[in-house]
Amino acid sequence: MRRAPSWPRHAIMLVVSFLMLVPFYWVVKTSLTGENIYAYPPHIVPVDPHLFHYVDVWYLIPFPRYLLNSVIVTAMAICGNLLFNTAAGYALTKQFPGRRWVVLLFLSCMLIPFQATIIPAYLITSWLGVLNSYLGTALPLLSTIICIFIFKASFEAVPRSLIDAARVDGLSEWRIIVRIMLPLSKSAIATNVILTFIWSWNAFLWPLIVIRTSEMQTLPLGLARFLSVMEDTTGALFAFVVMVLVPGLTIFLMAQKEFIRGLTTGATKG
Amino acid sequence: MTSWYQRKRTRELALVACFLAPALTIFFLYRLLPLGWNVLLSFQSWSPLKAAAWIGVDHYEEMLLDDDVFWDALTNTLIFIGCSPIAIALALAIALLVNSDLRGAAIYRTIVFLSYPLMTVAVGIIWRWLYDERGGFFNYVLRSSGVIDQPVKFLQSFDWALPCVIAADFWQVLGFYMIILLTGLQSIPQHLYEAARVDGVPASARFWRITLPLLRPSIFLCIVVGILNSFTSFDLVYVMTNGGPGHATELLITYIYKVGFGQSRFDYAAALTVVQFLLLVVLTMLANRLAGGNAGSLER
Amino acid sequence: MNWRRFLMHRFFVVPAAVAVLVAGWNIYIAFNDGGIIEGEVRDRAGAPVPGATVIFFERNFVYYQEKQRTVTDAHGAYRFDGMQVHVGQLEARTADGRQSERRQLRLWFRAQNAEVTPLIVDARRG
Amino acid sequence: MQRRQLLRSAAAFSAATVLSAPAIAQTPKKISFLTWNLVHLEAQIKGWIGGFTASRPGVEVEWIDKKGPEVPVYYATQLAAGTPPDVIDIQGALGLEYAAQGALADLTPRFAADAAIKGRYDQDYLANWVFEGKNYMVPYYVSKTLLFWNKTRFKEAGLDKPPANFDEILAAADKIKGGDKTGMLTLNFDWLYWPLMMMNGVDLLSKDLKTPTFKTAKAEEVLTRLAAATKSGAINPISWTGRWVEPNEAFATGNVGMLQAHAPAFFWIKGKGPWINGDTLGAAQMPGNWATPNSHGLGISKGSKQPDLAWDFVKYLTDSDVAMQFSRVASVLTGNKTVDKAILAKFEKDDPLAFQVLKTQVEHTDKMCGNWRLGNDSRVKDAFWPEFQSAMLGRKDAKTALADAERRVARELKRA
Repeated sequence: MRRAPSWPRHAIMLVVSFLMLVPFYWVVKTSLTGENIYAYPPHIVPVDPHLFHYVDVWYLIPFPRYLLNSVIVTAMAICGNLLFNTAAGYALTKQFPGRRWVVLLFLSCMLIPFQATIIPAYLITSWLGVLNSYLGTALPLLSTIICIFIFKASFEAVPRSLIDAARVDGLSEWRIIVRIMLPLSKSAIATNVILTFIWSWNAFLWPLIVIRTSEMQTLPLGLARFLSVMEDTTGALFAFVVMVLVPGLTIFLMAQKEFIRGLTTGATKG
Repeated sequence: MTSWYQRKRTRELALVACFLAPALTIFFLYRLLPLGWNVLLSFQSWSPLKAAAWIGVDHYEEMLLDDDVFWDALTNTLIFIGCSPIAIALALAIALLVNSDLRGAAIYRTIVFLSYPLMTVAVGIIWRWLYDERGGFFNYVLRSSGVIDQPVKFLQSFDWALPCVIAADFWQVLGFYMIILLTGLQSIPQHLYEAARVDGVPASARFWRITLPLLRPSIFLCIVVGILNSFTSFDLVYVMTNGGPGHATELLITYIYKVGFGQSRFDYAAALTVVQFLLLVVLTMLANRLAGGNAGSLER
Repeated sequence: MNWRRFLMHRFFVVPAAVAVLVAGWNIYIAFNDGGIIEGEVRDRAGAPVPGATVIFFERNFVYYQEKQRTVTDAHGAYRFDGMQVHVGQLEARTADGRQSERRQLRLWFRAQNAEVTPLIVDARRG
Repeated sequence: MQRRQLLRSAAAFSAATVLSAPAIAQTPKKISFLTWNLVHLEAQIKGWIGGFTASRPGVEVEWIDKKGPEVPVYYATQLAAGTPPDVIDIQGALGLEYAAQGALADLTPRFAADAAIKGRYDQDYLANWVFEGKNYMVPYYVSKTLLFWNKTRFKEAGLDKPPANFDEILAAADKIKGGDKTGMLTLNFDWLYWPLMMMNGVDLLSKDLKTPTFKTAKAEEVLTRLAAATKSGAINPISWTGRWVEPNEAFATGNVGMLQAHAPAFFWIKGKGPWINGDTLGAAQMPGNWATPNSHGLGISKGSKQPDLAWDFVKYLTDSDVAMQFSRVASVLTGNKTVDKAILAKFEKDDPLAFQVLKTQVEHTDKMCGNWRLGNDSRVKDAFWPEFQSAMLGRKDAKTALADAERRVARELKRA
């Protein structure tokens, strides 16, 4: 059967890619020229572009310090996620009374909007005594429900025979997970790492509340410096947006292959 | 015999409990307790400095009878969630295109996913400029191509504002939906298609009878993310229109934020939170029934 | 996973490349951050202008504020040092009222040594 | 199982809040200072704090800065946790709301004990933060609305002086409009548009702040004329839909005849509009000299552990030499009479146009409007503004808009 002509698909995909890339192009262009984005007519080609807005961002806010804080908080969130989600995912593959209730509990927890729970969450964090600290910032991000279900499905995809054989050899539960389960669900791990990275790297409201001193602030909190009432910082603002985006993008581009396979075993094999 | 079985059973239960414990504590501390706090508070009148006084269902009464902004916010949130199937359909179309043996499919996939790691506040700033009446990109393209002569007031008009905010949200979340659906597509065994093709089943029938049913779990995951999106896009609405013009783009979540922190009425905001939570639970159950009754693959 | 495959794996190559770049850049900075800004003042004909005052303006939110002043030597050259800035403006003024246009100065990092192209002083009132 | 768990968790939680001792160990002499979006003055603020702690051994001042919209979120959370910042910099009527909630300490006894301090400030600006007869805040930096008029646009339309009454405003705006040009623009947040109503004798509430008094025939006529002017393009619709960036940007392009805004808008626009100088831009009072204040005040939280030290810090920040440095670097008026006189003299010499603008901020301070001393100002504002906006954008006619607004404002006042 003749293969369907590929040019219409290419055409559609080019239009879609154009629509997706226009805002990006504008961000990068404005970060290079810093012109008044409300002037009419907007210039399609950048007018005398220069990279000095990126230098401004480096000095307007203590960028290295904020970057370090963001990296530490995100690293803690990722480790917490991997640990807690694998354990919870593995537990859900077991049959136990009340298992349906636990799953419903997880599903309903997903539906509680974080913006509406800031005050109790702050009270709890101050009661735990981890205010204004990396742990306090990372605590609510230590586990995400979608990732628990992704791990659960990828553990269920592992053939029973392998697990029984390992149990016969006398491996303990924890060693079974590490030796057999995890190597086979490498893609679920990649998925979890990327999603957690994006969600904790871009977290804005929770760090705003829990962090008091400016040395402990994470990158997104630096945004306020570029929305100042006094001066025109359009160029620096968009340079800042690009600099916050780049780490998330590189992580995704590097782990893209595993990321796709992760969702494969996760969402459908169940 | 039974004691050995009992001992094995209790050991296994103990193991399950300690494996579930860390994740459950996080959710208990940061999701359930706050929800409990909100439910308790929604029946009281309290402000950070006044003692709490029990007032029963006054807040809910005020909300349902007196507060017309609540009804605006409720309808806007329902429209917002109601539109997510359109985004899912769009993402499915793109996933189908990218999934086929098209050269360079990986590049298209990366481009479409590019927008997801962007900060939502940044997306709000960019799209507020794109829709700008004077120097905005859409107006520039429309005016220079002669489609219109007067610039269109996208974010300032009462009927255009919400669709524009929804479109901006689509732009960011489309990539994530596409990735979920794409992986669902890639795991459908190929031999099903070969068999159907051999029997001369037309492409459209193959789609309706093979692809869609087997994609149901991924679609359910997208619907759940779509429901979650109604409050994760708080930053987007807050930066783009702050609920304006009037209350045309007021979502429940932005109204809760305004009532709670703008007007310092935490008790009324707690009542709104409880109502929103119940709405989302009902919608998820509906989506669950729609996607085959067993919450797709999530809860097998 | 033998060592060679690990070294070639992108999860190692990309971070290593970034680390090398950052280290190289910092070494370059270490050698070039004396904060020296020097240049010359010339008249329209290109001859050096000794004794002209050169003013360095520092950015202060909405406009530029004068930060430091120096005078050019016999060869019309001037030199600021210890300048902990990454952005500013330079302007030369002569005793008899001639003035140069205000040159925008943009550096790649704070206190980078900069060689500024000559400031042309002519009769035009700034 | 889930319901039982919910109740158990709620009970456990209320116990937790009761014994939630603040986790931040309070060293004996430490106060915290929360500012509203002054992050760009970091070096200067750290310098002033250094000056304060140097002369007072064993004292520490922790500085926290948040962007405008995030200050209420941060302050409310700290209040709920029982650890409010000691000294806070709050904008306009929000200070009165915190006073009404009992979050701020009453400063009247401190003024009584130290009459010279009260004498420092401009009494009309100070009176903005009097709630139920008690002083709650002192001015930190002050401003009120004025009328910027684009002299080039006025000359083109054959006019040479700013309008003297409401009719002249609409007439001038009508002459200037055309093509890309519009006649008038106004900011709309925090009641800044209210002088347009006040000059027609329309006030929101009665003197005792109990009953709405804006549903009159005159108000209906004013709203209808404003709506018609917006429809015809005499009034730029951004006045009713923009917030801070959009209206200022539009005026900075140079093709808007008039802008009603407060002094900080001038410095923002000056950076964006190269056309602005003494001959192209004029600054004048609105007709009838009416103006809505939009000032920042310093208050002390009632929950502060060191109220006297906090008061000492407030006095230090608003005395002449620190206030002088602050007004010079941020080009603002501080409400401190001696400092404002000196800064005006400096501007008169250095920047005559800025002097013109800032001079209006200290004239006719007795004709302030739009500053009702309401405990629930933001709720009254959220009740009135959407109706007014609908009338301006032509979604409702003036009569129904005013009727709906009166119903909702009356309900908010009843509920206070």
